[in-house]
Amino acid sequence: MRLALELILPALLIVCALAVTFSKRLLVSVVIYTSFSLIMSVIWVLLESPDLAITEAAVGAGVSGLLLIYTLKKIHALKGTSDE
Amino acid sequence: MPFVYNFPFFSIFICMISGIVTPLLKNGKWAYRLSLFAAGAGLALSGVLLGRIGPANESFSFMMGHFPAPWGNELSVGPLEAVLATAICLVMLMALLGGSRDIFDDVLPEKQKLYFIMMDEILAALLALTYTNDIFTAYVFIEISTIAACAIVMAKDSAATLVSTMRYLIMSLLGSGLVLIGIVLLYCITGHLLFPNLQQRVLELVATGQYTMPLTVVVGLIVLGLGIKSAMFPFHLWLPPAHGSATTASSSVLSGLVVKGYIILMIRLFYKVFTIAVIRELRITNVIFLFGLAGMIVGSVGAIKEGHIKRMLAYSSVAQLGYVFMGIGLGTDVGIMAACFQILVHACTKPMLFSCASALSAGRHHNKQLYALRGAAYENKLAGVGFTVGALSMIGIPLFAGFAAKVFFASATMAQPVKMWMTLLTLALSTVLNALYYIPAVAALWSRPAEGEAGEKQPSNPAFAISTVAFIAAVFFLGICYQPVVTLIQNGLALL
Amino acid sequence: MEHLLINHYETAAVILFGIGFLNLLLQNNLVKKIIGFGIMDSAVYLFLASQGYIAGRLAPILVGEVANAADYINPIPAGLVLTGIVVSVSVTAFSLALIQRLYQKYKTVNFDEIVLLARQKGDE
Amino acid sequence: MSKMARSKKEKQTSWQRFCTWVNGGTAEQPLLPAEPAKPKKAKAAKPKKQKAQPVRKEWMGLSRFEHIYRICAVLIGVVMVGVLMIAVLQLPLFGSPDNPSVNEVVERYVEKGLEETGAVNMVAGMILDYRAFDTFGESSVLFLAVTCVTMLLMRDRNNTNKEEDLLTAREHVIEGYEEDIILTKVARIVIPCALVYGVYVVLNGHLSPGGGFSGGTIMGSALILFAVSFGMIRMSQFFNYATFRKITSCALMVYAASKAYSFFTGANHLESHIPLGVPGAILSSGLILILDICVGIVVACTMYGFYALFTKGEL
Repeated sequence: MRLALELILPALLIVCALAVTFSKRLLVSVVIYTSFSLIMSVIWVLLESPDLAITEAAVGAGVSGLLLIYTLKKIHALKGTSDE
Repeated sequence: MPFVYNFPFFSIFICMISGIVTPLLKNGKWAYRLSLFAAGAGLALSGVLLGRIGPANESFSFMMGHFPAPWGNELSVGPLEAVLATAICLVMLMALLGGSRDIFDDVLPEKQKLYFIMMDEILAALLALTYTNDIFTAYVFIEISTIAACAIVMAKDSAATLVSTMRYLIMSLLGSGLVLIGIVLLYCITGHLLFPNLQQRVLELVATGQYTMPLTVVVGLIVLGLGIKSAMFPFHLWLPPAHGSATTASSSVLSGLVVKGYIILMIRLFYKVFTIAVIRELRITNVIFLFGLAGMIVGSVGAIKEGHIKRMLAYSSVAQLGYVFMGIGLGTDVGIMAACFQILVHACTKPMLFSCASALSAGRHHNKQLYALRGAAYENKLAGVGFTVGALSMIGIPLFAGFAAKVFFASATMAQPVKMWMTLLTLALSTVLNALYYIPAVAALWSRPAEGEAGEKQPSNPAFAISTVAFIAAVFFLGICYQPVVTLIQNGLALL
Repeated sequence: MEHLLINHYETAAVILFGIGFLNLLLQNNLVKKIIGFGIMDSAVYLFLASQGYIAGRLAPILVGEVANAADYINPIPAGLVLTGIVVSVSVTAFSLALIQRLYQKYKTVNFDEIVLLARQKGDE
Repeated sequence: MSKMARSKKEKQTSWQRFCTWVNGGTAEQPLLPAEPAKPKKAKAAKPKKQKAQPVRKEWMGLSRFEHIYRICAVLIGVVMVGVLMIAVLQLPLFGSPDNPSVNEVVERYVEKGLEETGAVNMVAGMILDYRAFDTFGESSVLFLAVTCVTMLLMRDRNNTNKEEDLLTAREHVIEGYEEDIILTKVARIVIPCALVYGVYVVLNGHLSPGGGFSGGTIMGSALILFAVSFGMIRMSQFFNYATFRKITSCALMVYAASKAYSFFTGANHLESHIPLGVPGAILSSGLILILDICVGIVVACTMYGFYALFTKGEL
């Protein structure tokens, strides 16, 4: 179980990173990036670093995501339009 | 422990605390005074420290906290660090004085306070980079100086500065990412973060032949990262727009100090962590050497093509940084001594050129194209003289500081025949190229303006006068009585 | 190959670092550039923390009265990563603010377009 | 300049051009006659295009350069990943207890940590006591970041226009009248819980995972939730830019002062006179608790500050 997780989670990280790179819409990128942070915080738990898990969940998934979304709002990239 | 040993710590903390206190002050004027005080205090403390440990030729490490070396943080101080710190504080003080009028013109009144916070923190970060004995502390302060440097570029808040800040920020982030992964790899193979312990482990690793590949990668990544941040040749493209468009004091501080901070850190890492012999063995020095030579030529050619005086000076910074990298690339003590001397020379000359250039353009409605500045030297004689002195020093006329630096570079190459002719040829070529853009600029400044071109005479500005006179004095001091400085640098390098 | 599989976190971290690095370098869209920077930094932290992990040991929070170094993992990487995360979030906030300002000026977040527009207006 | 004069200018001999050049050039001939007046763009090493030419051409020029640039960048990236992979091949194995980073430093942090710092959470003990200088730098980075964001986004005459002002004013009005009932009801329950949890995480920083930074973020998100659900106007009644400045500066001052005290006493081998307390109690581990609280306050304010500046451009 643990081994499977240890192999799947890093693979998921890479998938997320690639998805961020190639997604057409900025909102999708931001959402995927937020989930990237969440996966990261699970990995911190697996790596026995609870401090990092809490911080990553609060900062990476929380505040960074919030700031990114508000930036998207300011640059008018939220209303269902593709950013290209 | 003598009380003097606390001074490096005091100077760093005074700067950081003045940055923290600044938001509570009434307005930008008071923030400016506090920044002047911080730089002045730093200068006084570093000066006293230099007076104490310079002649005695001693070095010490200062525990930051209750725990000794491998466990706690440390500062390490020797003659080289003291000289550099004194120069950094002096240049910061003079740059603030010389650019004060432009700061208050260019930055909005409600944001002036914030600008001076950045200046304080930059000074603190530079001092910390000069003194620190811990590689992760170095990383944190690299980030501080990155953010603050970007902030002082964008403080003018025009469209041009925003675009160039973005470019600068992206390059800086690439650089710090590379430095960070280098540090992480180094920690993984050594298990230490403090310079002396790192050095011990690195030497062990080299002796046993373990982890040779990761070690090479580490050195490469750190050099690449710091090189990007200090505008080493192929990565210099961000520098001219950033330094050319910022307000005067920012340009002075950025080109005089901030890029040097990373180079100083690189030199200290080479000596205190990897040791210069290992670096030579890994052949990293040859790469730096070639990049340095290329930078000298490319920077000068860029400057020749430039019609905007501040961007011309910025390209000239690229060329001058090329000299520094060439000196480091020689991989010998004399070469690095010459590089350190060049750092001092450039730190004293370039801020003066920037502040004089903008003082000259003040009478011409801040038009900084060279053709608009014809005869401007007659309206502000002191600025004209300052610009001329700086230009002559950059070209390398005897008696001026730049000449001494070039002589040191030339004599440093004597031991290495292949590098010698490359260096000498490039030095000669670069001197000619330097003359090709500085001489016309000076000639234009001093030629009689045509009808209707003359600008209005500027009111006298004592702060600017003080800074220019101090810089001119520094240029002549380094050009004529360089011997004590050189001795200090040599002793300092030996003690690193 | 087997080595890479055992060090799978490090391997993943290096790949992520590459992806983030290229994003930061190549993406024209500034927001994606910044996300790329975030990925790059996370990758470095993953690398560092995985080197601090020791199989079968506890998180560095003391259980009981007496501490034995053989029972706990290395606390240093966790501390360094904690510092690093704060630095990244600060830089992210700064860059996003800068992006907003650039959008106000040029009505686009594509950096090439911004550079071209700036050149046309004679700003740079 | 008339057409005649211009054509005359073009026919100048090279000597005349040299003379003009030495004299500082003219508006048409800035420095070197052969060179364009404007600089080549730093990033794009393409030939200078005339302004009159259509944008299309510029795009093509850029894309050609971009093409080469992209290939180079991909190459660099791939090479770097390859080199790092090779480095990973030689690195110590994952999870093995005898890799080089497990050495006397770790041993002391783990075994003497409680005795010397009073912190049960060794990570807190390490970052706030053994290596506190880094952490002070880190807090300064945060302070700098919020200052930079203020510099960029705080409303002033450079970054506002009428259109957006109107929009903001309208939003303000809507905010004032319309309260989303679900949001406010939920917020009334969630905000106190989040605040209490944040305070708990901060105060237990030395005992359990968490600490100033994560706790501060949680408190900050409670503040953000308040602003979202009850509006910035209600928020600014008790939290405006002046309070923000005072709180962050004072918290950082306390941080700096306590760290300066401990560095000074440490370096001069003086007794620090700060009791470490009973291990495991909330009031223990000397300065770590104070530092955690300061960091928590700064981070909470900073996070709210980011939010406020990003949305409204004011605090």
